[in-house]
Amino acid sequence: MNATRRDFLRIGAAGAAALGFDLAPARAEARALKIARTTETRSTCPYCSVSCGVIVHTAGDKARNAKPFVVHVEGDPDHPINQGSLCSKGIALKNNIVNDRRLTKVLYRAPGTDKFEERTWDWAIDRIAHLFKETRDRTFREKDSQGRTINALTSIGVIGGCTDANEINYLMSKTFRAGLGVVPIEQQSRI
Amino acid sequence: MTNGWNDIANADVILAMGGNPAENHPVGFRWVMEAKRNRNAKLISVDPRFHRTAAVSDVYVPLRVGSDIAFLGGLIHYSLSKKRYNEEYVRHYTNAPLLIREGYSFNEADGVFSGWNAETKSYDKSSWNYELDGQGYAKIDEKMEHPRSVFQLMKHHYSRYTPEMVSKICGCSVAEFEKAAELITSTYTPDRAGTIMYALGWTHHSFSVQLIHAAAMLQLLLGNIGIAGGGLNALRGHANIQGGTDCGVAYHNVAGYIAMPKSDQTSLKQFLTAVTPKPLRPNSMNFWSNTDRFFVSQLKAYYGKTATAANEFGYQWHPKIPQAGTGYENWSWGFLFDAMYAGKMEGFLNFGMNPVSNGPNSKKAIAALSQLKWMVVAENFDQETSSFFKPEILATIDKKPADVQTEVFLLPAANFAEKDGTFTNSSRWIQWKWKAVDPPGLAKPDHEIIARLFLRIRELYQKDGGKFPDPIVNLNWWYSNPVEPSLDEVCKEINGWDLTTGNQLEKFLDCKADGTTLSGNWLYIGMYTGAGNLTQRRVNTDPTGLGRYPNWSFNWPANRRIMYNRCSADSKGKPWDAKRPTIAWNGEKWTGDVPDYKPDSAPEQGMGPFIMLPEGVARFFVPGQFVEGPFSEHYEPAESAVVNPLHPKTSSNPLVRRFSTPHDKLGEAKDYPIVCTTYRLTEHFHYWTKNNPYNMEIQPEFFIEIPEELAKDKGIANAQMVRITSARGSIEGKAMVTKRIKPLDINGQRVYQIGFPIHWGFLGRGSQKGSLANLVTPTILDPNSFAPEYKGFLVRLEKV
Amino acid sequence: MAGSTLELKRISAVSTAPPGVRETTVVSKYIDTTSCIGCKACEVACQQWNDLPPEVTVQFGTYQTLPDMTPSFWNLIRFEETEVDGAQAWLMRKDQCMHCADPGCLAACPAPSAIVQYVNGIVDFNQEHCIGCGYCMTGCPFNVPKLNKTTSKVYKCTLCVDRVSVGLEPACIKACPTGCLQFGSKPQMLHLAEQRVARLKENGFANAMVYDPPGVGGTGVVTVVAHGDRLASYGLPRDPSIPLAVTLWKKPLKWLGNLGMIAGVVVAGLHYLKFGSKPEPEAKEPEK
Amino acid sequence: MTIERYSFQERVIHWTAGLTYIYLLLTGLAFYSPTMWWIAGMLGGGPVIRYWHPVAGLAFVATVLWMYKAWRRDMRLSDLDRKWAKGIVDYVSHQDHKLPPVGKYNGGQKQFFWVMFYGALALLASGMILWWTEAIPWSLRWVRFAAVLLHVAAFLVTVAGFIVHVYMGTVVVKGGLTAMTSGKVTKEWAHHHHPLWK
Repeated sequence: MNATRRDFLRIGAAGAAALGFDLAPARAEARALKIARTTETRSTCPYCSVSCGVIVHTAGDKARNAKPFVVHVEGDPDHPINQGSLCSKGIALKNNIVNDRRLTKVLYRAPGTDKFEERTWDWAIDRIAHLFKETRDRTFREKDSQGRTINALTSIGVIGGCTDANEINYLMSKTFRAGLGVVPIEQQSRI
Repeated sequence: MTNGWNDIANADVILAMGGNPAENHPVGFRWVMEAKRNRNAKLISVDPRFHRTAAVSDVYVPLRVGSDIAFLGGLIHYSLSKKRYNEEYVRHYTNAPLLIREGYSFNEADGVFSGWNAETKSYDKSSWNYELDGQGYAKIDEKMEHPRSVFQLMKHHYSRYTPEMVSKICGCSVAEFEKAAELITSTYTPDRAGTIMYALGWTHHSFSVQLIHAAAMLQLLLGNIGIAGGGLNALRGHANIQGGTDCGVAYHNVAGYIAMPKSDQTSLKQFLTAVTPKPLRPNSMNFWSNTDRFFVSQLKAYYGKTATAANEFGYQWHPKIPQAGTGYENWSWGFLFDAMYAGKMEGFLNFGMNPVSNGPNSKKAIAALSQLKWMVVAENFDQETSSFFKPEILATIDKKPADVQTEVFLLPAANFAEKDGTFTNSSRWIQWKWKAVDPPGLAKPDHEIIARLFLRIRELYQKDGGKFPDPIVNLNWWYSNPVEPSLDEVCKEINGWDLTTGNQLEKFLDCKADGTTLSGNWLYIGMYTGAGNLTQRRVNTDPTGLGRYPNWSFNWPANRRIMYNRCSADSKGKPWDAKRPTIAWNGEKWTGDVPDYKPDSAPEQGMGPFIMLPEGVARFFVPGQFVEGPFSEHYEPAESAVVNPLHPKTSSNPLVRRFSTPHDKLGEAKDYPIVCTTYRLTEHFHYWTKNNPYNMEIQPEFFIEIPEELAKDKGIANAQMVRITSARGSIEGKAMVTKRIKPLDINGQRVYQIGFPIHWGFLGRGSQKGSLANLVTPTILDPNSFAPEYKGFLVRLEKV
Repeated sequence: MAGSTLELKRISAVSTAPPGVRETTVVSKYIDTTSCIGCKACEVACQQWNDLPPEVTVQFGTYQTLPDMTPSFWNLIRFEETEVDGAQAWLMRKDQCMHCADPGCLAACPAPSAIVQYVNGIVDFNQEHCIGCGYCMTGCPFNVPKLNKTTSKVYKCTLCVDRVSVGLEPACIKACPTGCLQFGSKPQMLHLAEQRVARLKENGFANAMVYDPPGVGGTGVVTVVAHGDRLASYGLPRDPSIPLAVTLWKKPLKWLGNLGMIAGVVVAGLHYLKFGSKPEPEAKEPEK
Repeated sequence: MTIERYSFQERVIHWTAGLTYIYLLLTGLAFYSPTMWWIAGMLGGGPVIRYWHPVAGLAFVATVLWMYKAWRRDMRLSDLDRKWAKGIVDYVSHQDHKLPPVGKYNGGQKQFFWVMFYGALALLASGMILWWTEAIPWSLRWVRFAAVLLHVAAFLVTVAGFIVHVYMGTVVVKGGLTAMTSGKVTKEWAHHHHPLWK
């Protein structure tokens, strides 16, 4: 017993040297850089009007068989305003793109019901077009009370665009105002 | 912004008022910190709350919500009475020396300007104008000594805004005011530059336009407009709110800030005559004299080949705002929802907006939506407006889904990263972004939704006919892929081209009034020229070291980085500050930034530096454009805890626009004694990020900030549930008892202020609980801009 | 940069010499609390870069996200509302691993290789070798490491060793809007800090100071504070060092114990050799 | 002729205590000093021994508590024990006849009992704190520090007792080991070592 204990200690004392340590795994295995081979796309943060440059990193090298998905979003260091930095919203932009709450289906709520039902794009566009035309044809104001031509549609309102591209804002006013005659067109800047 | 984000780094004094840039524009705020770090610039924060901006400010002054004009008026008075203004600047670049008609006055006791009709509650503004000479030019007294010179009138008008009066109205101490005033007005010397950063803290008032007018007056007195490190900088909210405004997404104007045609402008000629100003000084460039070129080119963009001189380029196809009484119908946001509430609207298309949450008076908005026959919402996430028919939301107006017959279409839309196109930021940079990924599932980009819908409607009109199909069938839909127009092509069209040569337009005056050019928005001419799509430029060199980045994207107007930059040089054309030149006259032409001026007009010619104004000079006195007066005057918010100490008879803005539905009740101080304001947090963006896990993590729940003293009075502990009630409704949330809002002494009366952030509601991640800020805010509108008064309304507070 | 065996300067619970022979630039973060606006971009940048799951949080009467860091929340801005000389103040400081030159966590760690320090100064946890004992939580003078109960591993800021090792700046630093966070070599950061403190003093902050506590050999985070006389308001210990208990245990107690145990056995052996077993009573005849 | 010195239950408890203590000792040594870390490898690796060490600790303390319940009366130190303790040099040098006669347990055994009892309590208290370090708020971090020191100190004290105990029980006093395995001792043994044991 005595011998055993002594052996025990001897092994212990010699342990570090005898058994040694495999130092290779002692490296804190720095995770491989997750954006090492991602595709970088320059974009602009959609939140406030500072318009920080952001880089959207997507998986895949644009090969046809790879469906890009967003791996990471961070600031564009070349951008003169943010120079790589972002705020707590901008740096969380991946949340905005990849989010289980994103709408992915066309939804329709029938009058008097309390929930949405799924529909197809074709059905929805067709239905909205008919409703639009029906409302427009019935309520269009070709003349004002004094008989002057106004060609105005005030029974349909159009709002939006504060986070849409200029081109889309322009198309909105072109289509709805110049084309369809809508007067009540408003956006966020008013409020 | 007159200047830009990077330019703030050139400032010596930064006044952050009516905004909390550190909170809401943290990355833009980096340039404030750069100025502080590199130039030892001083940041002054004036706000009811000691907020994130105040936390890093050099001077903080508390004030009562809605007393900003009094504070600014005090600064104007301070500047004038202590002769701390740039006299040469004021004489040459403003209307200070111009003479005003006899008959103009301000009734100090009643708080109204001349021309007030107490019965109709309206102004006859004829006296608010210049005294004209025989040629139709405003008379001038270069010495600015004439009692009817704008300078003298202004001096007199603001003589009431003494530091003591400021203290009485705002609640700050005289010492606090004077400390700030000393620093702010220190920029009147040519070697110092001061900027003002403001945002919704100024625009969300029933006197918002006059508030910004007062700030502009101050900056003009100090010679801070047009110079590097100066300016009056609206920080703006959304990514493309600037672009949306530029592109005409507002009922009252079309793209490029050209007024909407009105019903009495029955011909194109009549319209152009009405909207084109005449010069008011002989040396005025009056750039708006080119309105005909801009508007005709826009009509050509809309109607293409079918727009000809013979049919007034389709002018009659374009809608006009109908007349209503002596004015015109108002279809701005508040009126639009009021009309909807009254059942005057049937259909509603909504691209990425959430009026139930972000408009004022949510209950009224919900009630209004339930009057609709149909509504279309294109969105990234389901939200309070698209789901307004859900029982928990309708419960706020005591209705049930069965009561509401609105058909709702909720269309899945692509987000920013899933489409390309340009955003215009508050520096007015038009920047292209590239599509990174496909939208999820069946989501489509808005332009495809708009195009498909339009093409289907057009098809129906072509097939079945219908009411006035002309503009629909004639709309210039030239895009290579009609169902999903390439945004590059649209970008080209907005810039426009010469129809005879096919070349892209290079500069403003390339567009013509004879129908030979096409341009969707004259303001954006130059962004897509023969050199290509300049919004995609990514050259980030800064040759001057002043943060101009002239070859980064495209800066409207004309790639000009600082607006009104003629004022950056003295009357001889020499920069006020040689270290921070913006433009300078080299004997032949103006060099430096793109001049906001005729490029070869020598200083001796004395052309007015404000080329967009018919006077050619900036306006202290606004000759009739604003409805409640030519000078800004302090009025109380529509719901105010105190009576205006200046003129109790006219306490609040006499021309404020309000409505009369049961949802539009206003409260009185005896029932609702606490002043309340709403604001935003840096951790969230509006009502979108409540869908984001990380943003919800760092700011999870709705809360109400309550001063310690008030919490003590009411026995409220930190993080306890409390309820706030206004005349419109009530909401509950956790109390955040804080030292950062202090009770104020207003004219001898103790006033408590509380506030809460927006950002939560009914739908989203985590605990939403229906804590929708706008359930309590009123639909009170500024009479010029029709912006709602979200800030400075009355509530009462109780423990739950 | 960091990441290779040849750059290991210290390894927890290994008594042999570490193999780091390379000499690379010692890196450091710089935090200027006087230009921090508490925007929390660094908090989210950290979460998002490291793909950490969001914590379930509640509003507890402050702007601060959580009372403290957690195993999946490594970067926390601390907010303190206070008054300094009668003036309102709202102090904010980004809190995270300080990457001490003399790390208490590493000293206290009993698991070989679970905590390493690279020659560039980064102190990193290697969860593969972590046994979840929590000694690092006791050893750290800044209350940084946090134990995940499910995985039984301790986590903290890695100074983005994956980014730094390929030449990128840490995620938090890059995100910082105001530039109150900077990254570079330690001398560069100290220089910045000294300049900033000089500016602050010029602006009337007599107690402005650089926080780089010598008690832990200096930190890989150089902090500038305006009110050096009230470090507690920033959540900073005045004079941090490796806790005495850890030092006592790891140095004298360990060797005393080792010696004692060896001595005990040796003495027993010597005793046996000298005295042998106790004499036993003579065996009696079994009783009838 | 043999008599029962330890019942079956007592033997089970003793050996449970002994084995758990040995496990605790081995794993503890691994935590205690890097030079002993190889034990961790032999016993399943760091995370495994980190998991079982406190569990074994609870088992050990449970047995100690049982022993306390069962033996505390026998272990009460008396004047006799104090007198005995004064003759410890004689005991060590095997001149037992110079010592006053002892009962079922001599003063040394009793003191070992109390060392292990209080040691176990200290190890339990400090061990619980170390087990749940994160539950000790930062403001009370001195408790963590105290626990570290207490655990190490109590470990060292008990280990000293343990070495003596094992040495005495197996080598020095012949029959001690069998007493704890079979539970029986001869009358002579009992009379010789514990004359006053009734």
